[in-house]
Amino acid sequence: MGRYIGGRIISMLITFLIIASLTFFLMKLLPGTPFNNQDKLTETQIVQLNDKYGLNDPVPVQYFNYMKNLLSGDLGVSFQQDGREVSTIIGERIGPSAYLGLQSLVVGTIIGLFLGIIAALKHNSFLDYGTMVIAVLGISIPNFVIAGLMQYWFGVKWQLLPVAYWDGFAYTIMPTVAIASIVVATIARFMRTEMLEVLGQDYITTAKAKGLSSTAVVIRHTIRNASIPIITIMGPLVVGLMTGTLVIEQIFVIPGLGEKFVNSILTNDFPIIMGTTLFFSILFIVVILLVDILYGIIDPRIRLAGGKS
Amino acid sequence: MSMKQEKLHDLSDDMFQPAKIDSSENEQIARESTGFWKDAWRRLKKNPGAITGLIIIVAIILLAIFGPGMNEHSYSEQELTRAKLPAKVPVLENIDFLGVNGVDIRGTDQYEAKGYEDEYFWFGTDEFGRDQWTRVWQGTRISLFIAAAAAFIDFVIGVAYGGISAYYGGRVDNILQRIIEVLVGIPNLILIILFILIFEPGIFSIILALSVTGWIGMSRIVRGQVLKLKSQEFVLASRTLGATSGRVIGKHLIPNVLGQIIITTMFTIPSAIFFEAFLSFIGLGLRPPEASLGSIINNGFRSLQIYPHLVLWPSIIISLIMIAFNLLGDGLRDAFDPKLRK
Amino acid sequence: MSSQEKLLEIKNLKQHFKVGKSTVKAVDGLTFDIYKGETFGLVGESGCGKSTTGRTIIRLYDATDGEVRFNGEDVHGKKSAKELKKFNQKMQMIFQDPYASLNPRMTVSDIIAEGIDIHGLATSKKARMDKVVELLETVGLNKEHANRYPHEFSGGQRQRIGIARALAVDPEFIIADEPISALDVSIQAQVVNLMKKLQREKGLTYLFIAHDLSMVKYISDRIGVMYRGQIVELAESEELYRNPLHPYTQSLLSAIPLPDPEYERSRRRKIYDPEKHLPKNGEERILREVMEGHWIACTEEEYQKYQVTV
Amino acid sequence: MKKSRWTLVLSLVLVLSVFLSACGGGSNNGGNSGGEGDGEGGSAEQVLNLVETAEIPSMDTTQATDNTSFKAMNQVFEGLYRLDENNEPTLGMAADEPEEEEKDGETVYTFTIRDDAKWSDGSDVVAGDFIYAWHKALNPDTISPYASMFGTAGIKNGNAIITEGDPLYGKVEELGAKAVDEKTLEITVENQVPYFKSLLTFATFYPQPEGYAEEQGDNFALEADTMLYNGPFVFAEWNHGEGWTYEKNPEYWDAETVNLEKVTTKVVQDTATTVNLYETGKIDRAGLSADFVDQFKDNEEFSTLVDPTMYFMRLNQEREELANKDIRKALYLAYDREGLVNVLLNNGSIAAKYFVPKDFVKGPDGDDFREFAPDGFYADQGEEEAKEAWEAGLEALGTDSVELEFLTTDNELAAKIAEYAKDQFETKLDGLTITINKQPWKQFLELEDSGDFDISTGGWGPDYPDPMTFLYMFETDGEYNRMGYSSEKYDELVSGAKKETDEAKRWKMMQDAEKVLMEEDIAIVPTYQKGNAILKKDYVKNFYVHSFGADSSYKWIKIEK
Amino acid sequence: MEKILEVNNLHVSFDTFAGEVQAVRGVNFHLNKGETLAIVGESGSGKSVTSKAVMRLIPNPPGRIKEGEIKFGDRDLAQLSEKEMQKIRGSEISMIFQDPMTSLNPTMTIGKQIMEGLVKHQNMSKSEAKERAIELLKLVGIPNAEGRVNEFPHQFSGGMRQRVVIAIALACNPRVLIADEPTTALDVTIQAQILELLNDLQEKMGTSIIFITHDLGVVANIADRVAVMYAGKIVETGTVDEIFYNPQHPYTWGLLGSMPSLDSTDEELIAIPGSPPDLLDPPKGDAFAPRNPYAMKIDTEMEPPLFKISDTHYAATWLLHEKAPKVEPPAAIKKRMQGMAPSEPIIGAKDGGKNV
Repeated sequence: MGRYIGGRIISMLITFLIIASLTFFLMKLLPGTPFNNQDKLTETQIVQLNDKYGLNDPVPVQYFNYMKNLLSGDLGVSFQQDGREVSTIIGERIGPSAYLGLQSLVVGTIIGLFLGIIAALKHNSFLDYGTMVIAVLGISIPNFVIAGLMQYWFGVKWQLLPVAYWDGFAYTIMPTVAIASIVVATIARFMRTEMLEVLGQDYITTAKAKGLSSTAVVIRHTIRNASIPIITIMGPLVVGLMTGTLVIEQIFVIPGLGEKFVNSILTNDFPIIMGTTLFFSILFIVVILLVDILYGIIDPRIRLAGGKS
Repeated sequence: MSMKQEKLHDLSDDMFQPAKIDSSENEQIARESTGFWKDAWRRLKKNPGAITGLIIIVAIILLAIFGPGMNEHSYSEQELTRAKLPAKVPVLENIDFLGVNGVDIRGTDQYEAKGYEDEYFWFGTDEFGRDQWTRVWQGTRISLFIAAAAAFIDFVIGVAYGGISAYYGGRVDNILQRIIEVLVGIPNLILIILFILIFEPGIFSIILALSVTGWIGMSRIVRGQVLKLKSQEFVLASRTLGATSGRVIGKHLIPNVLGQIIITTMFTIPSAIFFEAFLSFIGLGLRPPEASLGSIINNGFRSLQIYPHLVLWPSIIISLIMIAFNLLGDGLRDAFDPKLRK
Repeated sequence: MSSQEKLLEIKNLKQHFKVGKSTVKAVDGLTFDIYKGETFGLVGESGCGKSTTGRTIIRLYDATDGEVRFNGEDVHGKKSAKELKKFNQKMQMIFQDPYASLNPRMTVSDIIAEGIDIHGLATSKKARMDKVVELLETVGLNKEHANRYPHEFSGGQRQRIGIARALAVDPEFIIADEPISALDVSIQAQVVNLMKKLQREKGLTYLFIAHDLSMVKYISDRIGVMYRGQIVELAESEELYRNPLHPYTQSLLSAIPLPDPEYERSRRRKIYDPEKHLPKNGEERILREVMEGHWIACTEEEYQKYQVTV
Repeated sequence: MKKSRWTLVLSLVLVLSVFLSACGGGSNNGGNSGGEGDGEGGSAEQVLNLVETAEIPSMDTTQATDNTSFKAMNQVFEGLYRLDENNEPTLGMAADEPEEEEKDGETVYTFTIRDDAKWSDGSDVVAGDFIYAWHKALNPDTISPYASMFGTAGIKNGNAIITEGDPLYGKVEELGAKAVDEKTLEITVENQVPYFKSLLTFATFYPQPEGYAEEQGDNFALEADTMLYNGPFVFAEWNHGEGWTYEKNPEYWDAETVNLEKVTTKVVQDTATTVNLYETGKIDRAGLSADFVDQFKDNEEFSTLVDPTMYFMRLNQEREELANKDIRKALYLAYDREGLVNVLLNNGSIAAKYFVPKDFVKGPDGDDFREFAPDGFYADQGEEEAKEAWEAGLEALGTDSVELEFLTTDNELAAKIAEYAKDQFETKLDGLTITINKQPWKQFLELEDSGDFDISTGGWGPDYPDPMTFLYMFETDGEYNRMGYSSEKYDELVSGAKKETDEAKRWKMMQDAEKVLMEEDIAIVPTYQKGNAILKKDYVKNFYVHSFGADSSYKWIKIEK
Repeated sequence: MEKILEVNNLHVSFDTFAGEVQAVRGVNFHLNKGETLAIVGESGSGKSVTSKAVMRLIPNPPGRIKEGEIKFGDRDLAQLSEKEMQKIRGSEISMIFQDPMTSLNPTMTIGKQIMEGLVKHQNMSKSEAKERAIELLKLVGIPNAEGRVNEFPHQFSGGMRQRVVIAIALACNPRVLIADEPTTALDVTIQAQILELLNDLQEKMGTSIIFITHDLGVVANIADRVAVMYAGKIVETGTVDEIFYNPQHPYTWGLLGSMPSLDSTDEELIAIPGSPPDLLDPPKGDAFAPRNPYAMKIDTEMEPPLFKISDTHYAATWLLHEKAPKVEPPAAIKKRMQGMAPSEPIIGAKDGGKNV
C-alpha cells in the first residue's frame, strides 16, 4: 500500500509539472501584458513595469525562473493586487469557497441520495418520475436565476434570510441551496441508476431469501453497495465545489476563489492564474488519490496493492 | 390431475393418429422480429417521462426553426419607443391571470402608454424594443445549434479518442489517459479566451471552446464500454474471421456503444447550453445582436423585478430544454439497459 | 482417426499474462499434435488454461513462447495481412457463450456473412444471401431467420448460428471452445450431433475444449487432460476412460455424476491433492508415452512404475 | 493628478457594469460590519455602509492605478491639499497657501506642513515623507504607473527623470522638490499650470511615512496593519476580496470636522445584489445600472449626477473608408443619441456632440468651457444630412457597400451600446455593415493599441480640472490617439495652449482645437456625457462627489436621523 | 409419508412489453419430509420460477402469482402477507442460488451475512450469532472458520462461497431447502463436494430439499423423487428410479437420450429437435408436440392430463392413453428400461454413505 501510494505520488508530480508547464505557455499566448490596462502608462513605463516583473525576458527564461521558484514553493506575487503573495491570496479566498462547497456537498449528497433511493425503489412509478423531475429541475434552471429569485423572495420580500455577505451560518443558506441543487441532481440520478443495478443483483435475492425485511434489505445490502460507486464521482465534484462557483460567489458576495480565478484570467494576472491553476490541479490530483484510497477502504474487493482485483 | 378419467374415454380414435409435424416449425420464432432499436423504442414509449421529454424537444426544435418567422418582426430590429413592453397575446390577453395582456407588474398598460395599442408582442419586447418572441426563438435556435455542434464534436473526438485508447490498450491507453489528466488540469477558461481571440467571438469560437475539454466525458464512457466489449466473444469471433481493426470498431464496437453514446449526448447537449450561458454571464461569447438563450437570460436577469418577462420566457424555455433532455436521457438509459430486457 | 497426417503441431506453447506486477502462467509449455480429421478433446477445470490454449492457437493472443504449426507452417511467424487472412479462413472458432458470441446489433445474415464479406467469398448480394441461407439450412435453421436479431433466438439456435458463422469461410480446422457448456442437455445433443455431422461431411478437424467429460469423451478421438497450464495425460478417449493413469484424471473421472441412480449410489470419488502429489526432489514432470498413444506427465521414477503396471 | 476614469468606463470587473462606480452614503444605527439593526436607537449613530464594485488592488500611493484605490486613499491619506465640496483644493497637510517665488522662469513654492499633521502612530508627517514617496514614484525600480503626473504638474525634471535616454533618466534627486527642513517642502515648477494645486490632491502626491515604510519593506501597505494613515480615517479592517472598514482617525489634524465613526465597505459586483442590499437597509448608497432605473426613478432617494466623463467612438483613420471625412460625418450624424441616453442608459447621461464635457471647468471669464458651443457641433443636423454625407462618401470611395468592425469590450453595457450603434448605423446608412468584435478588456486594449479595429468604443475621464486633460489625447502620435488621427492645425493649437500663459488666449486655443477636432475633421463620434443613477438614503448628508481625482470624500459626511 | 409442502395448480406470469409470459402454467407437486425432490428441465421451463414462487421472491412487477396454492403446513404461502412471509423465509424455508460469485454481498463479511438471519429469526445476540456462524462454517466444511468469519466474499473461492451460501441457508435449521441449480456454475470436482455436503447435511438435519437442476447426472445422484418440467408444466414425476429406468414421457426420453453415457459407443445422441415454445403465446394442446416425434393429432388439440403409471409415477402424455398406439422408445431408453431397471423402486436404499 505504501509503495502503491508512493508510485501514485510520483506520477501525480509528473502530471502536475506538465500541467504547470502547459498552463504557463498557454498563458503566455494570451495577448497583452498585465500592464496594458494601466491607462496612463507611457511606453517607457510599460517597459519598466515589465522589467520589474521579468516579463521582458524570453519566454523560456521566464518559464525557467517560474519553475525554479515554483519548486522552491514560491508562487510569486499578484500583479493586480500589487505585491501581495499569491499564496496569501489563495489562502484567504479558499476558506469561504471550501466551506460553502463542502456544506453544499453534504446537503446535496444527503438529499440526492435520498431522492435517488426513493426513485429506484419506486422504479417506473409516479414517485420515480416526480423525484427525477425535481432532481432535474435543480440543474435545469440557470443557477444565477435561482440565486436571483431566492435573493429577491427570501431576502428582500420576506426578509427571512440575509441578502448577501459572508457573515455566519444564515448567510450560507441561500448560496448552499443554489449550489447544492446541482449536487442533488447529479447524485440523485447516479444513485438511482446504481440502486437499480444493485437491486437486480443476486445477493439481494439472497438477502430477501434470508427473510430480511425490505427495509433491512435496502439499508444493509442495497444502499451501501449502491453508494460505493458514488465515491468515484465525488472526486471531481468535491474539487468543483471547493474551488467555488463564480456566479454564486458574485451574487451572494462571497469572497471565494472562483471569482478571483476568473478575474485573474481576464486581467492577465499571470501569477494568480498559475497559482490558482496549480492549486486546482493539486487539489484535483490529491482528491482523486484520496478517492481511490477511500474506495479501497470502503470496497473490500479492491485491494490497493494490486489495483482492482 | 384435474381432468376426469372417464372423460378421457370419449376421445375419438382419429385423434390418436400420428400428427404431421412440420420439422421446420420447431425453429419458428413466434414473436415479431425486433431489432435492438425497435425494442428500445418500444420500451421508451412506455416511459411517460421520456416521451414527455421527447415531445418537448421536438416542439422546441420546431419553434426554434419556425418561431422567428411567425411574426413580421426580425430579431435585430430596434425601436426604442417600444422598449420593454410586456407580453401581449391576442385572445389570451382577455384572460387576466395569464398576465399576457400588456400590463406590466405595476399595473400600467405599457402598450397604451407607449402608443402601441394595436400591436402584439407575444413575449413582449426587450430594452431595444426588439420582439422578444423572435429573439427568444432565434436564441433557442442558436443555443441548440451550439449545443448540437458541440455535442457532435464531442461525439467525434470522444468516440475516436476513447475508442482508440481502449481498443489499442496498453501503452497507447496509458499515454492517452495521461493526456486527459493533464487536459482536465488546465483551466479551460484560458483556452476559451484564446479561441475567442484567435477566431473572434461568435458561434464558431464558442463551439470550439466548448469542445476543448467537452469530449473527455464522452471518451471516458466510450473507453469504458469498449474495454468491456473488446473481450466479448463476438468481437473475438470477428477477429478470428480476419476482420481488420476498422471493421471490428465500425461493425462491432461502435454499434454496441451507440446506446451509451446517445445517452451521453443527451446529457452533453444541456450541459453545453449551460456552459454557453455561463460564458454569457462572464461576458464572453456571441457577437451581438446574435443572442443565445443564455445571453438573453443574462441580459434580462437584472430586470427580473421590474420586467420579469425579459427573463421569464427564456428561462422557461432553457429549463424545459434541460428537463426534456434529461428526462429523455434517463429514459433512454432505461430503454437501452440490456438488464431490463426480457 | 483416419490418417495420421498432422494438421496442427503445438510445441512448448506458453502464454503468460501480466497482472499488475505478477505473471500468471495460463499456459505453460504445451506440446501436442492434432491429426487431420480427428477431434481432439481438451478437458480440465476452469482456470486450467484450456481456453487460453485455444485462443492462443488461433492467434487471439500472441504466444509468449513456443510454436504452432498449421499444415507445417508456423502460424505465429506469419506476418503479412494476406497470409494472416488465409490462415483465418482455414482455422475457425466456435465460442462458449451463445449470448456473448453474437453481436446483438447485427442481423443473423450479417453475422453469418461476416466471414464471406471479409474474405470476399460472394460475388453478388444474391450469392451472399444464397450462401447464408445454405449455411442456415446446414445448421438446421432456415431463411426466415436471416433477418432476425440474435436475442430472438434460443441458446441452441444461437450456438448453431455461431457454427454457421465459422463454417462460412470453409475452414479446415475448428476450435470449439466449450461450445455446449452453456446449453441445456437436450440442446447440447443437437449441437454435438451437428458438429459430428459436419465433421463427416466436410472432413473437419476439431479441437474440442470442454469441462464436461462425458460429452468430451463422446465426441473426441483423443483427449488431453489439462491441469494448471499443462497437459497431465493424453490418450485416445476410450483408453483414457478405461485406464486413467494420472491421479488427477482419476479424480476428475470419479467426480462426474452419471444419469444412472444405480451407478451413482455406488460411485466413489477419488480426491486429488496436488500437495501430496508433489514429485520428490523437485523433479519436473514431463509428458512421456507410457504406452502407444498414451502419454502422461510423470517423473522418471513414476515412468518406470507406469510401464510396469501397463 | 491623473486619475483614471478609464477603469470606470471599462472596468476590470467584467460581469457587472462598472458603469456605476457605486458607492453609497448614509448610515443606520446598527453599526456592525453587516450594517444590520435598522431602527434601534434614537440618536443617529455615525456609521455609513457602502459597497464597491471592485476590491482595492493597492494601497501604495505610488502603485495604485484604479478608482477604488484612489477613493480609499482619499479617505485615509492626505496630500498637501484635498478636494472640497466644490471640487476646489482646500488645505490638507499644508498649513497655509505656499509662498511663491519666480526664478529664471521657474516658480518655487514653499509649503509648510502643519504642526499637527500626524501619522496614525502619532509621529509627525514631515516634508521628507513627501520627498520619499515622490522619489519612489519616479525611481525606475519602483516606477509608479502615474509617474508622469509630475511632468503634468510642471514640476521640474518630472518628465526628464522618467524618459529613457534623457541624461536625467532615473536621477530622482534632480526632481524639483526638496525637504528644506522637517516641516518645509519646496517645490520647483518649471512649467506653470493653472491646475497645479488641484493636482496636488491626487494620490501620487501623497506622502509616505519614510521610516515606517522602509521598516515594513515589501509588506508596506499590503495589509491594514502594515501602513500608517494621515487622513480623516484609518483602516480598521481590510479583508481582501470581501471589503474593508474605516474608522475615524483620532490623530487626524481636523478630526473634529469628521463626524463618521465608522464606514463599512463591501465588494459587491452584482448590481441586483447591491439593489437588494439597499432595499433591505444593509447599505446606504447604491449605484444603479439602467436596468434598475425604471424601478426606482419615482423613488425619493433616487437621483442622477452628471460626470465630466465622455464616451465616444474612435474612428480608425488609417482605414481607407474612415479616412474619408464624409463617411465619418455620416457616422457622426446617423447616431441617435437621444434614444441612447433616454432609453438605454436612462441614468441622467447627456447626449453629446462635443468632446469636452459640460459643467466641468470654467474659463477665466467665469463661463463654462462649453458656452462657446453649448450644443456641440452639427447640433442641428441629423439623419438626412447623414445620408447625404454617406452617399457622398461612398461615391468618393467608389463603392456602394462598406464593412466596418466595431471593437468593444465584454462589459455588458459596452456590448449593449455597440449593439445599439450597429443598428443605428446599419438602418440609417445603406450599404454599411457593422461587425461587432466583443473582447475581454485586456484583449480589447491590446487590439485597440495595435490599431486592429475600425471603430472602437472609448471613454475618458479627467485627471485634472482643465480641458487639456481631454484635448491632449488626439495630438499626432499621442499615447491615446490610437486611431491615426493627425492634424497639424490641431497639434499646433494644443501645444500652443500647453505653453500659453495668458489664460484667455489659452482658453480660446483650446476651444479652437476642439472645433478642429469635431467640426473640421470630425475625428471622433462623441456619444454621451456620463450620468450616474444613484439611490441614497436621505439621512446621509454631505456626501461629496468629485468630478476628478478621487471619486468622493467621506470626511464631511454626517448622519442625520 | 408426511407432506411438508404442497403446490397446487400454480400459475406464474410475467408482464412484459410484449405481453404476458406464462412462465408457470399449473404446476402441482409435493415435497415429503426428509426427501429430496429434483425438479429437472431446460432453461425457460419454469423450474426456477416455481421455486422462487414458493419463496414468494418473484419480483412484482413484472411477475405475479396468478393462481394456485402453496401449502406449507396449514398455511397457504401464496396468500401470506409480505411480513408473514419474511418470518418464513430463511427460518422455515431457505434457498441457495446458482451463482456463488454473485449471491453474496461483496461488501459485508460472510460472518455478518450468516448472522443476519440468526438475529432476525432466532433473536440471537450478536455474539451468540457469531458463535453460531462459526459453527455453521465448520459444519459446511470451511477450514479455519474462526478466522474466516470476518473475511469478505472475494477472499473465498467459488466452491467455498457456495458453502457459505449453504451455511446462510441452513442457519436457522429450515424445514425446506430450495437449491436452485447450486452446482451448475461449479467445476465437477467442486460440484461433487457440494453434492456430498448437501447429502450429509440432509442426513444430519433432516431437511427436505427441492433441488432444481438441468443435469440428470446430478439428479441421479441426489434425488429421491424427480419432477420433469417442460414449458411451465410438470410433464412427468416419479421416484428417481422410475424416471431413470422407466421413463414414459417422450420429453424425458429425449433428456435421458441426449446424454452420452461413459460406455456409449459411437451412436448418435438423441437430440430433441427445435427449441422450447415461447411462453408468451403457448401452443394449443401439448406444448411439447412440435418437438415430439411421436406426436399425435390430439397433441395439437388438447393438453394431456397426468396419467398415472404407479402410485408415485405420473406422466402427462397422450401416449399413455388407452387408445394411443404403442410406441417404441428410442434404443438407448429401451436399454435403460430393460437392462438396468430394477423391478422394485429402491427408495429406502439411500442410506449408507454411498459417497466418500
